Amino acid sequence: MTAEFLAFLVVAAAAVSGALITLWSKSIVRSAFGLILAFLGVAGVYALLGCAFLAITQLVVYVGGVVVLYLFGVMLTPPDLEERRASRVSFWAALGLVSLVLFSISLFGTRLPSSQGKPMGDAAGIGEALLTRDAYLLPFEIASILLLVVLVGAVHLARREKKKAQENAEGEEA
Amino acid sequence: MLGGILNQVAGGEGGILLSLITFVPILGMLVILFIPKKQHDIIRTIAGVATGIPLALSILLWFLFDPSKGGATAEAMQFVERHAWIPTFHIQYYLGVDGLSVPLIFLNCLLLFIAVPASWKIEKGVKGYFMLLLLLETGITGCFVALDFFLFYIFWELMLLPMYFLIGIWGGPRREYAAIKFFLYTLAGSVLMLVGLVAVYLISAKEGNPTFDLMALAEMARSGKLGANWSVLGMGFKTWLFWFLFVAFAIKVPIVPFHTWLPDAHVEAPTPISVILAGILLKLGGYGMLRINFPLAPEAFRRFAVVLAVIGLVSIVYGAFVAMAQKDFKKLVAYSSVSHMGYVLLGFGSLALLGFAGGAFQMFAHGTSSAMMFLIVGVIYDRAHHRDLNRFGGLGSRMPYYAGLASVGFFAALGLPSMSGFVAEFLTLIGAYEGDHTRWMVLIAIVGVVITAAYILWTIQRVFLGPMKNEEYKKFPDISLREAICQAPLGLLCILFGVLPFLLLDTMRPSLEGLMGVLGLK
Amino acid sequence: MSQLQAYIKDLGWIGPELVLAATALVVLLVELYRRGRKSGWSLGLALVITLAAGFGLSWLGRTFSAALGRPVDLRLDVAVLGLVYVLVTMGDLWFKGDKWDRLVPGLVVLAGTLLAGYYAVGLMSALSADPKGTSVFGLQLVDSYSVYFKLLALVSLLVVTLFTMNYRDLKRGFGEYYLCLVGAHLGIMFLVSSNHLLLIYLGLETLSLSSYLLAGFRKEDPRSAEAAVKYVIYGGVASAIMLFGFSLIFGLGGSLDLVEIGRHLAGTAQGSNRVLVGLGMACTLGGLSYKIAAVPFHFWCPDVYEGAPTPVTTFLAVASKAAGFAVIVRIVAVLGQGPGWLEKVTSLMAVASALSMTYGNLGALHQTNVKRLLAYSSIAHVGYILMAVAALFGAATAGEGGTFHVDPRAAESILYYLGAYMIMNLGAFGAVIYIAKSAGSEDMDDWWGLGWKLPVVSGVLVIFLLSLTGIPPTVGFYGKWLLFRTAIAGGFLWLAVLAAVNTVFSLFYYFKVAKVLFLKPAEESRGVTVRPAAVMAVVLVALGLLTLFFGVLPSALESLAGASAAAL
Amino acid sequence: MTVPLVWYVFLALILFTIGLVVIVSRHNLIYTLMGVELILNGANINFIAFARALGGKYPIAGNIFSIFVIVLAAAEAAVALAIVLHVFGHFGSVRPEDPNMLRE
Repeated sequence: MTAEFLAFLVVAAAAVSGALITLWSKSIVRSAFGLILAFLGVAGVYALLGCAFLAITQLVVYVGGVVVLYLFGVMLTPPDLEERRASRVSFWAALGLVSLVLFSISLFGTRLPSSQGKPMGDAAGIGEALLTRDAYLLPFEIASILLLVVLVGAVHLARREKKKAQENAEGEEA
Repeated sequence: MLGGILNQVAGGEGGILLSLITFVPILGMLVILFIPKKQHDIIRTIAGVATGIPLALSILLWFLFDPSKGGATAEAMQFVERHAWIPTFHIQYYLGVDGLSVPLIFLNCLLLFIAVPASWKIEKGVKGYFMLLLLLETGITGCFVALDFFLFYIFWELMLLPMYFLIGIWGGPRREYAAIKFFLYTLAGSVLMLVGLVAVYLISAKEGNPTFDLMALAEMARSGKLGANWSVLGMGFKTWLFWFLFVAFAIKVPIVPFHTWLPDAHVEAPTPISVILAGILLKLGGYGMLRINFPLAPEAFRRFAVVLAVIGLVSIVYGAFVAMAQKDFKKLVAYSSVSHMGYVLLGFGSLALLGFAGGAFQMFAHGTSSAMMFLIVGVIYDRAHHRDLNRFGGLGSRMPYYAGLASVGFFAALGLPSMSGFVAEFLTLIGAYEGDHTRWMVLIAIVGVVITAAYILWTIQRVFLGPMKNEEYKKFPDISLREAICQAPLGLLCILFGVLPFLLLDTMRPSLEGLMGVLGLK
Repeated sequence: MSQLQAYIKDLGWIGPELVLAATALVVLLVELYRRGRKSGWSLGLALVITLAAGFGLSWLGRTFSAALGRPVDLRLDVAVLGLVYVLVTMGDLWFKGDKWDRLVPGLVVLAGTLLAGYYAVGLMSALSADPKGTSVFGLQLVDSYSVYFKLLALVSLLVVTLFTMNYRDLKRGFGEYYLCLVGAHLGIMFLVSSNHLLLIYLGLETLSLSSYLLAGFRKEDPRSAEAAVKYVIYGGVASAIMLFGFSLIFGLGGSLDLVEIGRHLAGTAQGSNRVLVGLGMACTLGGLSYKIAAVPFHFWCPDVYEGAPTPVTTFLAVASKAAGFAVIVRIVAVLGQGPGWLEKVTSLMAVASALSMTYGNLGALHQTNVKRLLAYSSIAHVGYILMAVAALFGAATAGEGGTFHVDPRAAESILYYLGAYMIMNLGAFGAVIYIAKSAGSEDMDDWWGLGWKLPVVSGVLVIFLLSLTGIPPTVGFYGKWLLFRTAIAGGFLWLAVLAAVNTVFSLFYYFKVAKVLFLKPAEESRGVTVRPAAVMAVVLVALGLLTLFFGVLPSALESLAGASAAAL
Repeated sequence: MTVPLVWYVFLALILFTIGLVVIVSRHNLIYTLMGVELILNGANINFIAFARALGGKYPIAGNIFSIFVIVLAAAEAAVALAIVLHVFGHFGSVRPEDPNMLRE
């Protein structure tokens, strides 16, 4: 057992146990922290595969952004107290486990390409690919439009309607 | 000069007489579309013109038509118009007529023309009503002139919508139910026809000649090229095709057990629509069998002719018995239609020329007599506002002209000698007697004749004879000039073709003989 | 230098997309200017940027015609149209007031759409010589297949914009609304022309995210909020599942390019990794089926269609669904070409087809909310179209190398039906907007006798319903005819028969609407208080005439669909 | 000796399964979104692992695909949370069965 394999086991265990915490935990806050653990584990997997840039992106965007977003959402909504559904979770988890076992039997019988690839791209290579015509310039541009639309639309949804509130108040006064 | 124009429009290559007959009503519809909806009289007048022109043209068509050419094959078709329409599927705009369709086109134009004055009293949604009526005429005429299966199907479906609304909006109290029932039954039949349509096309494509040309398809069917070696679920393709198409048309005829939409539709429809429904729409079923169903599957037709005859027989007797039990005047007439249309099927099932002639004659004769009967019911309904036979009586003395005209219609339906109904039933029964497998059926059919006579005479007695049951009815005015004008031509035709049946038979016989050839009979 | 030239040339091929993107930006700018009304410098900024957009457009026209080479020279046309575009935008900057707030962004979008449509038509005619077209940026396929769908999307955008301008229930946030709408259509246009997993994912997400926002756009209405949340939750799950499928297909197919993936996967049906490949295919097709609301991925559909603002529903039912089909057909064509996979993929589609049409029709039977009824009807129509997708390979016979090829006639029937579906559904939803506004309700029970009060719109609605049922002479009939033919020729007779039975059923609920409108006299109807703008009726009548026109002379649309299908 | 590809795919499959189980078993909109993120992470592991195995131009492609997935996931989460909070304002709940104005 090499050091790399050991490292893989550690990060994979982190990812899986984080996911399981998300699944089983009774409090939604704890689930969110489980999710952080899972994301950290996945970031570790990226690092193990030689994708340092991706691992850092994962840390920054997911852990820094998405999960914080969730935590905000959790804080803004009252605690969901109905957690008497443990039996249902167990049922689905059992079903998931069975299908996972079935799939993994065939998975380990599958002949996949060996994983002795070349070193993965570094930040410079990725940046160059993103901005080159024959590589990924177009997706980059599409994504920028997408983000613009999402930004404006989400602001519209999230913005408080001052006018409406005023109108309502006036209506009540009258 | 007139002759020159006539030749230009009608004759030979490039004539557009059939297109004119078919599409002038739609032009009328478009004109009405732009008339303000309050201008009732203008709208009615335009409708009259738009149905009058096709009537005049259809009379012209009958005169110009040359019966001696025979029928049912591509060569025998007259006034042919043929253009490519949807080239991907070899769909053509292909029109033509033979001796079978010409009288029915005339009948159709006549009934639609009569429907306009008969609808004069309608005050609700006049604009919509006449637009739908004109659309309906185009649909029906189109079915009679189309020689391309796809085109036929389009016209066939075109009739559905106007009929749905005409019954559903202008009908009686249960009109919604009746309208949707009519629509669903007919659409179910259409869908069967559609499946048959696709199948026929694919099969013809497999044979190397993809086409919807009914004449060419019939030719292929006759020479055994139309799916001879195909079987689906253990049954030959041709058998499937035959039954799919048969059910599609049988629903329209209608025959037992697909007849249940008919009484509902008739009872709820306004009078002019009942007239069209009974007078011409039902004939489309019979016509479709002769033009499409039998020629595309002649072997299956010959094999199952006896089944057809039995179904016809059941319709005759069942319809007559049920008619006898009716108290509602209109329902009685409706069931009498089921009974009378049974003769058509019995005639076809006999596989004899005379039987075919009888069936075809019956289509025309019933078209005039049943239309007249519905007009008769309409007259009395307008006055009494009910149709309960047991509450009438003695009207004959108060409304003598009405009684006179009515008895013409009734006697034609009854099959009194010297009336067209008699000729039709007589021919049918002789034909049935000629056919080996249908000989015994004549006995039962005669029972039907007797019951028919019974319920019609009983009806005459209940309505016109005896004491007046309701004092108010004494104030009823006699039939008005408008109503008389509607009924008189039909009555005249009943008598004319009863006394001089050869006028009609001469037009039809060569075509029927041609059809026998197509069907492989003698 | 040569890189730059190539870049500019590629830009020419995606002209319609660029115009739409420019339109989105202009709408945003105009909106920003209008929000801060009084400031002079922002007017100046808006003018400068709009002018720049106009010059950019005419420059685009030049590159565009350069890219196309001989067949069309659009330089002058595009310059003129660009000028009109600029004038519209600038002219509208001067008008003030609530009415103009509603109108202005719509007009800008209309102008942009027309311009983009002009580009797309030019592309279409340029591609008539070579339908396979070209690949730009190494990622996008500009072939006649994708341009056909782009045209559909642009027509939809045009009509939906017109509907929105007449949709009074939308009270504010027009700029944001149109930005999302244009963004969604932009997503569609990238989606339909992608031949690459990343582009498919990006296009789909652009479409989806904009759609989620659009569905919830009426903030004051809880039903709209509910629609949005259902849409985003189901949509998020579906796209994640699809992505997982992509990841497997990428790994086992050894490429991100669809054509190469198809080549790699063709021989794997017997290999040891067939289970994983199968899982990848199932996840991919399942996730995509969500977009077209095929059973069993339809749960969101009725709720979202009912709750979303009606113009948005129209968009979801028409353009969004067509885009979903565009990519599903492309992917099925790729995944199904392997000998062992063909039966699996097509039978999956056949089952989805049978379930969708039956479920949709049964669900529609007892609906009284017309939008909800149309939602179920659209599920049924998905079933009809999937029937042809199942028969996409026709009576498949293996070509060289044992792989199968798409039957162009089958693809043509799908494209034709999607065009037909678009025309009749745009019309139907538009008529619903019109009548619902007049009646003050989307519930059929409040519509009794209204047909007599609104004869024109109700009349054309009947035409659309006829077409949806599939009764001639309408475009829907001919479309259905093509689908039936495809199914029967492809060996799915049972599906065709099931579809025929379903057609009869569908008549019942479609005509429930017609019945409600006309079978009671006008006196018994609720009064008509509001009458939507006449332009709405004009649009509807035009769509009605199109429905009839393509019903009587289907060859016009058919040849276009056929030419486009040839690229597949 | 490095870790065989199959182990990465197995890990991805596990995350995918857990994500699905979270979605179907926890009836809470935020949980559903978390499940979605788990699936996306599983997909990303696949992309990277396969890309490394395939070699050639794919390492870069896999990286870029994953970056886009992360970016879009963040955008989607933002939109979804905006909508969920918006719904919470209307219905006072984050369970998916609670907003039920739209009829069955």
